[in-house]
Amino acid sequence: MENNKRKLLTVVTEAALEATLIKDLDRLNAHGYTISDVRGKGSRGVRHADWDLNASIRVEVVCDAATAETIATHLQTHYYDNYAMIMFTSDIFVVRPEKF
Amino acid sequence: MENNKRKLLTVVTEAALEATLIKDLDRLNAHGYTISDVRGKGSRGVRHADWDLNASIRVEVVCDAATAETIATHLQTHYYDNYAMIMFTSDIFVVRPEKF
Amino acid sequence: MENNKRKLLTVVTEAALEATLIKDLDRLNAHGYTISDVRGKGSRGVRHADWDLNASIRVEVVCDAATAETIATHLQTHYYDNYAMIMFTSDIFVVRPEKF
Amino acid sequence: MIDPVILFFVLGAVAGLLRSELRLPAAIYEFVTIVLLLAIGLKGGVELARQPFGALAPQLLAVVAMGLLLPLIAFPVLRYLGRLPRADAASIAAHYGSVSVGTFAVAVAYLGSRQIDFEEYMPVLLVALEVPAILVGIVLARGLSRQTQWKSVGHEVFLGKGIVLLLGGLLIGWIAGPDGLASIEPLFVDLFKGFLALFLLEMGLITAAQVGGLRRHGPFLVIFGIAMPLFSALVGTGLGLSLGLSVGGITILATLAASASYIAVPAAMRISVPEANPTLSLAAALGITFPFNVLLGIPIYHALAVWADAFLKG
Amino acid sequence: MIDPVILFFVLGAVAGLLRSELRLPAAIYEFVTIVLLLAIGLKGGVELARQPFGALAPQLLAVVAMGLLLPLIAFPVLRYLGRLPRADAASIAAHYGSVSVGTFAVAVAYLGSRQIDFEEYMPVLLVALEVPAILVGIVLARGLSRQTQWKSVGHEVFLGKGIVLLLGGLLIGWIAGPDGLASIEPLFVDLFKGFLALFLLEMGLITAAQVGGLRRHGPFLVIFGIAMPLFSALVGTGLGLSLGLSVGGITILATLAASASYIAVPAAMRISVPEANPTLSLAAALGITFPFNVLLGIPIYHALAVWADAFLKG
Amino acid sequence: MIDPVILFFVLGAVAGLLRSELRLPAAIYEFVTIVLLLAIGLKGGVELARQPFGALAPQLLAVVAMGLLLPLIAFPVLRYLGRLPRADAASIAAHYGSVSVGTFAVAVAYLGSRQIDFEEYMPVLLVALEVPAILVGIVLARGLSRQTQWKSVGHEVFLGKGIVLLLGGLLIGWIAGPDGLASIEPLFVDLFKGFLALFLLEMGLITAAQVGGLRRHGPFLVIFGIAMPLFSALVGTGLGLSLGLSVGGITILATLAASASYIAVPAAMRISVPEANPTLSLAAALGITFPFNVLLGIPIYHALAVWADAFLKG
Ligand SMILES: Nc1ncnc2c1ncn2[C@@H]1O[C@H](COP(=O)(O)O)[C@@H](O)[C@H]1O
Ligand SMILES: Nc1ncnc2c1ncn2[C@@H]1O[C@H](COP(=O)(O)O)[C@@H](O)[C@H]1O
Ligand SMILES: Nc1ncnc2c1ncn2[C@@H]1O[C@H](COP(=O)(O)O)[C@@H](O)[C@H]1O
Ligand code: NA
Ligand code: NA
Ligand code: NA
Repeated sequence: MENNKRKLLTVVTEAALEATLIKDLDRLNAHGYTISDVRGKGSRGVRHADWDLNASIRVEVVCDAATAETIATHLQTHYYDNYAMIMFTSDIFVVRPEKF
Repeated sequence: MENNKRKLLTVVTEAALEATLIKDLDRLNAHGYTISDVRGKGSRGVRHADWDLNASIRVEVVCDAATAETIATHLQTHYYDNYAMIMFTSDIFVVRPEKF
Repeated sequence: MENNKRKLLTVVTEAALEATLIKDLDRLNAHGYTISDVRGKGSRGVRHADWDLNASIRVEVVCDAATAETIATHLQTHYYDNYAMIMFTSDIFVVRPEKF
Repeated sequence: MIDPVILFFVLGAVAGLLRSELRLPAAIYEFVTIVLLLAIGLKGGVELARQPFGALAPQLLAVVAMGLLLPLIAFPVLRYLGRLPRADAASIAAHYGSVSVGTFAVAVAYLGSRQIDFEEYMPVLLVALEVPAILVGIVLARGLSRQTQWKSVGHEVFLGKGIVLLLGGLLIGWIAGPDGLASIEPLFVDLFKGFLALFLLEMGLITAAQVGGLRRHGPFLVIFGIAMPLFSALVGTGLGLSLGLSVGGITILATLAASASYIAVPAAMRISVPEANPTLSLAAALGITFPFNVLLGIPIYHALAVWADAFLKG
Repeated sequence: MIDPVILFFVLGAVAGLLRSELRLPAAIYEFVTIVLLLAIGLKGGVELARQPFGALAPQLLAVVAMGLLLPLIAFPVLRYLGRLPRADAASIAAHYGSVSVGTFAVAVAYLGSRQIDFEEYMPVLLVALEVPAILVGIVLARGLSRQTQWKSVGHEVFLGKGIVLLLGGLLIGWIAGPDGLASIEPLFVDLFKGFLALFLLEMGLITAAQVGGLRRHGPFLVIFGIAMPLFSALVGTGLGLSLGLSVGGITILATLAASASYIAVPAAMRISVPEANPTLSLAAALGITFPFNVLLGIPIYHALAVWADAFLKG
Repeated sequence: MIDPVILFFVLGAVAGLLRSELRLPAAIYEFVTIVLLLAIGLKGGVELARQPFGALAPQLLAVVAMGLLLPLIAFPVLRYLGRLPRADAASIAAHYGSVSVGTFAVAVAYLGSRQIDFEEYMPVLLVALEVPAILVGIVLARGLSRQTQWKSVGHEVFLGKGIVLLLGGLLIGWIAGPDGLASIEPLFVDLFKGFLALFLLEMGLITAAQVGGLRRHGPFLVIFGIAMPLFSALVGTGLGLSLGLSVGGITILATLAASASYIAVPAAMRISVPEANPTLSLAAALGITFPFNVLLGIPIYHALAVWADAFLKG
């Protein structure tokens, strides 16, 4: 059962980054991603999605630990300083591990 | 504290399946579910929700390990071949475990 | 690597509580939160978001174990009896732990 | 001749009962509601501009008194005849003491298509009737307890979407006057009945979804949901007569009295009296009273107004 | 003179191909669709009220027969000429046997701006044509297997948004009649072409997104997506002639035959024949046939109708 | 006489400051924006069809030059007087060099309700003014660095929603001409001011939300947010005079110069100059300059145009 263990990488950030992140994920070998619209608050203040620039997204990627590490490092280096962004990983068990 | 351990089963799939899945979940003894609208990309290509057939949902079910197993197996058997779908479980700790 | 372990507290409840919960979270020292619109079913019946009073939200808070405990207890005491609400925590690993 | 907007309500209700997948997106329902609320306010405001505001004071006071009275009558009925828990009885009483903007709009359309005039300041009375019953409901549930956070209740009640748009529309109409509004009439006047049709389509769908709640909570709610508006309409008719309103005005006031809130009050009760079960009040207000008023009540209240007016004059 | 609504389609397609970020929110696309469906139904219903319903029976039967026939012709072509898997051939055949409401609306706008009359009960034929091909498609994919859950298929098909709104509109128009509808005309008549323009803008964007699917699935689909509507239009023209329709009516019937569904059928196939690849049918129906019909097909079918009508009479 | 659309802005701002729960759904705000952008484009396009396009070339060049010049003037003021970091100064300069479509629409409504004509090709100048300042802003922030991904900047800038809809509308209006557009006028002409009212209601709410940003970033932004548009309006007036525009045209050009972008530029800066703090530029552009222009600026610019025109002729 251990070979179906993967990482779920979750990123909450500005909607303005969506297109850029999608390109990054493709390049960094994520096999897929899931995006949803969210709102929230963090160190950069309230982002209540009342209009475009104030909207946030949650991006989730299921992948192995190494890919999660690569992506997290890339995002941290490129976007953490200038964008509202948080990131975390958790352990999950996938069905059909060959997909991820 | 161990008796409040449960599983969170997460399914990302086509919005067209929503009504069908709800019926399945009721039958398979899920005590509840939470659904949200998402978009994404996977092995079956980009699903960017610009219209009905291209929309995706995330279905989450909190339940015990056995129920999660049953549901996952059922979905895998019935829908994995013909629908865009991924599925994974994670460990969670619930408040008021008697509900799940 | 252990010092970047945190808790993700997830609450699914009625949209009518959003403003109240945000005030509670601020007071209980959550450094941030993320909210998304969801629909679902539980012990209090189907909530399919077709109109305001029937809408649900998912609130997620990344924080340390003690804060998660405090928030969970507060919500359980104040809202569990009278509102549709479920709550659970899971273990996550955060990037930039000093933020949470 | 049946008004087509009523047929849209029936279409929605039938589609809902047959479990069709038809659904108006939440954003569109909200859009339609916003335009209707603004349109009602604007129209009332234009009329207000034509007459001294002070002349309205007695009407306003009388109507607020009615808004305080009706929930006080409903409460003991619900509590002792219906054997409902205190919080539920208080909450339902508040719903029936307040008003439904959708029902008001249907009454306006009903009179409009029969070319029956009414006092155009009616939207002001609509606004005045929204709030008092909420306060009565909270006091009935809690007593005059210190615990109630009146400040946040006030915020919730007076700054809710409905009041802000109605009042805002009234003020804009009042300031801009009929000429000023000409340029925005295509949206707020010409489209009014089309938007009302879409609104009622969705209301039909929502109403159909309340049937489950009704089935669980028994026949008392069904009877209450029809008897209470009939009684309130009598009160409204009497008040309209004694205020010297026209037949149209009496009809509207009776409809306002008879209607039960399903926007402002449920939201306020959910926060202020959370132990009240919202399924009960919505099943009654939306599942019974709204369709009853829209399909049968308004013609009845109109007939009543005609009769009362003739009786008084004869 | 090119109709501006067509230019909105072109704008959407070009913006989509250039990967512009332009997008109509999903709720707005739904809103526009709902208004168009209701408007088409209402207009048809008003006309139905003017004539005995029974007189329509032969037309209805003939048109349903056409809806059963067309997928039966398309299926072997797709299966043997196109070498497509059985499920895919059946699903695509169902798409082409059914109809596209958007294409119908463009044809109505086309005739309208040329002041060409047509039998106003055409929306009834539109409704009648939506369903039969779906049933044929399921049987072609599955055989008359017991496993097919016909009850839930029926629910899906007859209670889908499209049918409910078209039929609902027809009934409301029929009951309310032209005078009754006057008050909602600003929304459902005056705004019809503006909403059609927005609808086609989004259709252009969606069409552009299908190009990827087409590139992957080769030239056969492109040829089929043009040849099949041309053939179906011939069938529709022939049927229109033999039913004695006017030139406008023949044009509409040919357009209905030629159009391929992209709302009702894809949704039904996804549930009933899930092993069919939806990318294939949508690439053909949306990527090829919809733009072909809208840009070239309708003028061709109109010319054909003029010619056929003259030929017959001459 | 105050235009009612301005009152909607005030209503939104007051509701926002009082923390009312009023909110236009995001999809509706987008819908309203799309219709306004298309409507402005269509109207300009129809007028373009009436005159040789070449005749516009000098105006276009002059206006692009102004779009390059204004941010170059604003930058040193922000950098040295305001002591802002380089990226912030560059970003804010870009906002003020570009234009606000909402402000343009209010100016059009202002002149319209006073029956003052203006050169109808103004929407072309609007489009021409959107982009240059963005490029200047990026260069000011980065220098002419190789690192800047000009290709993706260009994509972002030229294929953003605003430009595509304005240009698309222009082209459709130009091709279809006034007769062709008659059928879609109920949506794009008759509803224009109603939609503008809803748009300004939401703008009021958004503006109110910027007040926090202002409080944090001090009085310099407030002064800049009023002084800069006044200065730019002088430049725009001068340019309008020297191009021989009518009083209405000068008013519009001054308004364009004075307006600060809050759609296209913020989006482009967020991607191209991410280290610039968007709170600063939005607090200034939305929190100060937009309300200033809408409430006071436009009448001032109009008075200025009248005076300048009289002065020149006298
Ligand atoms: N402690 C937290 N828990 C949950 N979500 C958070 C937390 N902190 C930040 N977020 C989310 O991440 C976004 C960006 O965070 P920040 O960069 O800290 O402003 C916020 O708008 C929230 O949606
Ligand atoms: N590796 C992944 N990480 C996150 N989400 C994924 C991943 N793969 C697929 N998905 C989601 O699951 C949906 C169906 O996946 P698929 O069946 O692989 O096309 C996609 O549209 C995504 O929303
Ligand atoms: N077992 C469950 N799994 C996932 N979500 C649930 C579950 N039970 C309840 N929920 C969600 O929590 C909301 C409130 O639950 P309840 O208070 O049980 O009615 C529901 O409307 C669902 O969205
Ligand atoms: Na009442
Ligand atoms: Na067809
Ligand atoms: Na400017």
